[in-house]
Amino acid sequence: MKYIHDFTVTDNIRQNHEFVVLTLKCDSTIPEIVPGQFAEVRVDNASNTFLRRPLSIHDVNYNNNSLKLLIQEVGEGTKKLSNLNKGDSINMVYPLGKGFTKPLNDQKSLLVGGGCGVAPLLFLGRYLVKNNITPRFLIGAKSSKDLIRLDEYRDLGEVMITTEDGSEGVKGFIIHHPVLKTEKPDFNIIYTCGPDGMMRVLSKYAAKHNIDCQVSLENNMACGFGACLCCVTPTQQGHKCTCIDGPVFDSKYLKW
Amino acid sequence: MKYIHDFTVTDNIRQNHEFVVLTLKCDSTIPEIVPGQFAEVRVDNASNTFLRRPLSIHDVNYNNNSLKLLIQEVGEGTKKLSNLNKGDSINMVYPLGKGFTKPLNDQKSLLVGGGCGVAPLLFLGRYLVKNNITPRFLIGAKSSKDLIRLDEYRDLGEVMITTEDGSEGVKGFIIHHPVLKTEKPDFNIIYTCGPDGMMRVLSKYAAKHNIDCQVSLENNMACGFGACLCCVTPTQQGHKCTCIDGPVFDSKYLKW
Amino acid sequence: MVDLSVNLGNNLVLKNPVMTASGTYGYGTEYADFIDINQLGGIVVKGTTLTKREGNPYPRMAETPKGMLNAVGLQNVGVDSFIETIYPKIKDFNTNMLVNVSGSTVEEYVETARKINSLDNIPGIELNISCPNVKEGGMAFGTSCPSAIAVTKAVRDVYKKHLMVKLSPNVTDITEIAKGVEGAGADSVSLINTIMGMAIDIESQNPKLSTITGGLSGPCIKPVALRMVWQTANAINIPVVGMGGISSVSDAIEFILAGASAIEIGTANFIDPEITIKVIDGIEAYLCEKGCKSIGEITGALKI
Amino acid sequence: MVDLSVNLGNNLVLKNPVMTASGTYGYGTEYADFIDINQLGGIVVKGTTLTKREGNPYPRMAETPKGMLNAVGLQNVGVDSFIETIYPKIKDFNTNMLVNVSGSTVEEYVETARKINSLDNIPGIELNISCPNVKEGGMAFGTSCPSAIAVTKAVRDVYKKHLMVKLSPNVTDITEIAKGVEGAGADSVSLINTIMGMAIDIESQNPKLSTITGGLSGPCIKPVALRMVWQTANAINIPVVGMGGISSVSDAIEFILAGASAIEIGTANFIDPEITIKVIDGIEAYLCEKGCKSIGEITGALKI
Ligand SMILES: Cc1cc2nc3c(=O)[nH]c(=O)nc-3n(C[C@H](O)[C@H](O)[C@H](O)COP(=O)(O)OP(=O)(O)OC[C@H]3O[C@@H](n4cnc5c(N)ncnc54)[C@H](O)[C@@H]3O)c2cc1C
Ligand SMILES: Cc1cc2nc3c(=O)[nH]c(=O)nc-3n(C[C@H](O)[C@H](O)[C@H](O)COP(=O)(O)OP(=O)(O)OC[C@H]3O[C@@H](n4cnc5c(N)ncnc54)[C@H](O)[C@@H]3O)c2cc1C
Ligand SMILES: Cc1cc2nc3c(=O)[nH]c(=O)nc-3n(C[C@H](O)[C@H](O)[C@H](O)COP(=O)(O)O)c2cc1C
Ligand SMILES: Cc1cc2nc3c(=O)[nH]c(=O)nc-3n(C[C@H](O)[C@H](O)[C@H](O)COP(=O)(O)O)c2cc1C
Ligand code: FES
Ligand code: FES
Repeated sequence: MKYIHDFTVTDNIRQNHEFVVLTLKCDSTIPEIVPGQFAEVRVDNASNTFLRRPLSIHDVNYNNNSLKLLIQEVGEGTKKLSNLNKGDSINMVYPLGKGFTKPLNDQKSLLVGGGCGVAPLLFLGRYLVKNNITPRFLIGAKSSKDLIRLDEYRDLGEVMITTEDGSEGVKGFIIHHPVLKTEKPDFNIIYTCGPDGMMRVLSKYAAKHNIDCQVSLENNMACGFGACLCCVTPTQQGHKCTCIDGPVFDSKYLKW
Repeated sequence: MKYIHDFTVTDNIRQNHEFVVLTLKCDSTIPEIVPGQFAEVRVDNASNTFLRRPLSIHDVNYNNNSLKLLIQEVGEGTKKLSNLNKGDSINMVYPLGKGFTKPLNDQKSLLVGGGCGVAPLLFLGRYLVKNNITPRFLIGAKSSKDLIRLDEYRDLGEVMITTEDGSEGVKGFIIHHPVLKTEKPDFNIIYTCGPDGMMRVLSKYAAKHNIDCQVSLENNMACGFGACLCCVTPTQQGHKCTCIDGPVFDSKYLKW
Repeated sequence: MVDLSVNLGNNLVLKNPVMTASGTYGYGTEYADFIDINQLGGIVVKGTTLTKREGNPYPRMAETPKGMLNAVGLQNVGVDSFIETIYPKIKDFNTNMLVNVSGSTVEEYVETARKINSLDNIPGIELNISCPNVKEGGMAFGTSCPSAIAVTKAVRDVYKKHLMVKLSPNVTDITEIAKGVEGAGADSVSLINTIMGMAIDIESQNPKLSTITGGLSGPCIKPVALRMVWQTANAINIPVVGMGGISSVSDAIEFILAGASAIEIGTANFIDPEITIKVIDGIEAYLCEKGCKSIGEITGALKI
Repeated sequence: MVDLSVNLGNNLVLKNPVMTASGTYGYGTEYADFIDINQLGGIVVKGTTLTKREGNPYPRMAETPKGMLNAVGLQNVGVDSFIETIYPKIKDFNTNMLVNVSGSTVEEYVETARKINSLDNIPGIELNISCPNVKEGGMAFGTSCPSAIAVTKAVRDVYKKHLMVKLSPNVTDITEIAKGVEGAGADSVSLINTIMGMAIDIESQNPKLSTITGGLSGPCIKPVALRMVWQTANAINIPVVGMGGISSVSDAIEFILAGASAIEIGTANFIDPEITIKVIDGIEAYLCEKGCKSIGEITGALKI
């Protein structure tokens, strides 16, 4: 069941020059949300946006009907949202899409994120912990200043890092990290969200080592709930909507 | 000379359910402004406005480069503007148009306003006082709750009132006020701004008694400075732009 | 109580004038979590073709000032699958389910229409001769009068229920096409389909759509759509269904005043999935306020 | 330093590709308080006709989503008054002053063009065969290929300087008209003029414009304009001047990538009277960033 709810901003914490975390509280009861699902957020008081903006659920607290969004400022929509203040109202259609699926009990997971793609991985991490699976994170960034909320992730499990300039962790891209260089991976499922290029590389890696890989796509969307067919991605079964058949797909299913 | 200046809101005082007075301060030196001139105000952070909004200069303080706007909330543009807070920024193209012209020294004036049309009359009143002419005001409204800032006007001269429901002053429309009922008017120039109907009645009255009447029109505008020819009014000399040939016209000149 | 019902002729009666536009409302079910879709005057489902279509490659949409471009390109399961798998799920909705029919040859249109003619609970089709997003046709039929007439006539021969023809705005004179399809036997016309547009990403210097050009929809096209509806309503004698950018009660009433017997809401559903219900309620409130007893009193009531 | 200059042919050389659109820039002087108008590539002055015109009655404009409708109707002093009273004031501006020429008969166009041909400091005219706001003609010339050709040919015979023909978007196929006027001797084409639209005040139930319909301009029409510029640039061999909704640097670059040799800015000037200068500076910055030495390197450089 999808809902249209008004939320109130209870907190807006700036992470760095381009990221904020919004905490939002709902008067209604928030429904159960699966990690990887997203919301279509209305952007109010903006001169140059028209459609809603898709944003992953970053964290959920069912006890007080609140959730968090991790927002990267890229254009007018995300800039407006990241400048909301405590007390401001925000309207969301949610929860949308198919989220990550739970690993088998004996599977070892690696959660790989880059850019705003780290957003759904926190919620996913919590979910894995709740299911007695310890997540390991591999996070890639341009530079150390782009790494945010590491403590939150570390609370859940090991955090490995690559930076393009080598200012923290391993220098290079995610694929250069030693954890992906071993003969035989010591995990058997990858969850990933981030730049297309990164996810394609991981999906090839997973195919080569014959392990599972769930990727979360960020295709442009108009509706977010399957009504417009704008957000398709080519799959083994033809065009599928990223918004309802995804955003999380088994990488083997995609025609990459 | 016209300018494009950024102003900062230093005060926003709500007058009643539909009127506010904004005080704006400019970092640059504000140019000399004639009463009746207006500004084209940019509306920021609005989803449904496109053009600037024309608003009269309500009051000016050259000493601290500040001025006031009296805004009636009618649509999205004026609603946005009237919800600006202290510290917010506002961009104006100003001063625009031809204002009221000074009466001859021996002329006695009557300043007649209704609705947001009272806005330019305060600044005009001050200007007359400075020129040693005591203004008298006749202000019309639906009801007493629509009468605003009367003290400001009373500081400058006598204030007469009509209300449609009789809740203050004379019951009826402006034209029903005794001051306009005498055989021979005890003033020889009318300055008026307000609803079209009101101004047409006054203009007829002035013609009948052979006195001067300056009316300030509120035609829809796209540019405000003579570039688009959208704001015309028919005059004895054909179509004239309200924004540069007006907004203040001698009523005899108009084809009403 | 105000009578909101509209009779579009040939057994198509809407409980109110608010329908949803093809390609923006899936098969209706996509909105069932948000509103009671049975309250709608009608739902025009996805563009349907004789055989399954994968549609155009991604990217298929771009945001524009107060609007969007799309280049979906009629992705759909094909009419047989529609009849087998989708029709059973939607046939018992208590609203008019119309099928938007597309094709690249007259024969395709005819064959698809013939198959749909057999479905008891589909009271009409919207003949899409105006899709700008497929190479082989669609819009080509809607931008030339002779071909618009030809395809309408051919479909009319096999399709006995309500035949609504959806017109393209990408023409010099829409009334000419409207008169043509009226003469060819259409029961009503609907307009406008999207206006052909384009957008470029200046960083990559690529078009934003895989197909370079696409169809513009949303509030930005409303003034153009309203003008065409007004022109068309004054030119023909069959009902006009108006659409193009409707996203508020006031927009809907503008179209009705201009002469639309009913309206369709498209893109606005993406931003407010409840908009249709708000518009239905708002039209009723407007009629009450104006002291009207039925919607017909304001249809084409523009004072000129 | 980047070379921003553009040669549109027949002695019309712009110092940069940014001009202003007719009817939105008065005679240039209206903007002189805000910017140094000599920095512009060109200024196209108000639509000018053989005899004085009062234009349409008020109301002449209505705001629409990200745009506006206008129905000015070519109010102007007439070509003789223009020559006598206005030309002397504008002839020494250090930019290209083009006159937008309108008419309701071929003879009127020809006569007006002939008179302007004699003005030394007017390097060209923009032949407006696309004004939707006058009953007697204008747009009628621009929506039929034979009449577009006829008026262009007739004017070409008497007008020896740069002849730019301004095309109407209210057509099924703009490239057909573009090819026609190219063949008839135009030196360049400019597009688009406004799209015919309409708006209604639902309270009074009156049209918002005295003329019922009017011309739509502003960002809302940009996707349509861009598409038409791209189509036209690919169809003809004379330069294309693009316009329609340009209100940012990025908009301007989209048009240039689509194939416009130069651009005109219209409605956006009302909201930001300094926009032209910002666009000129922004184009230069973009070229620097992309490592281009001249504007020509990105003209029509869309990657498809
Ligand atoms: C399922 C999903 C989950 C997402 N989760 C997050 C998240 O948790 N945090 C976060 O910061 N970002 C997330 N994104 C990306 C985010 O939606 C875009 O950054 C945002 O829409 C850009 O809007 P804008 O107005 O700031 O930028 P603009 O560039 O002005 O946007 C213009 C248009 O392009 C679309 N668009 C631009 N970039 C993207 C993109 N990467 N993905 C989809 N549409 C795009 C916009 O929606 C809009 O229609 C997610 C995207 C998807 C599809
Ligand atoms: C010279 C001049 C001086 C004015 N001075 C004042 C003033 O001091 N205080 C004040 O409250 N109002 C004043 N007005 C009226 C004010 O401009 C309008 O109320 C305002 O533009 C409405 O905008 P909106 O977005 O709130 O309403 P909308 O109804 O949403 O506006 C839609 C469109 O109509 C135009 N419009 C609507 N009403 C008017 C109107 N009455 N006059 C001109 N354009 C209109 C808007 O500019 C806009 O383009 C003045 C108008 C003019 C022409
Ligand atoms: C994503 C999308 C897909 C569409 N698909 C179709 C279609 O399959 N058949 C059709 O006739 N019109 C289609 N249209 C056009 C709409 O039905 C409608 O005519 C147009 O969008 C204008 O209305 P609007 O501005 O309210 O959206 C589509 C529009 C959009 C935005
Ligand atoms: C108020 C107004 C008046 C116009 N007058 C003319 C005119 O006289 N002649 C002409 O060719 N185009 C005229 N136009 C059209 C513009 O020159 C331009 O083609 C159109 O507005 C699209 O560009 P824009 O969206 O940048 O404004 C006018 C446009 C507006 C808004
Ligand atoms: S965004 Fe509309 S179907 Fe996916
Ligand atoms: S508003 Fe543009 S000329 Fe007056």
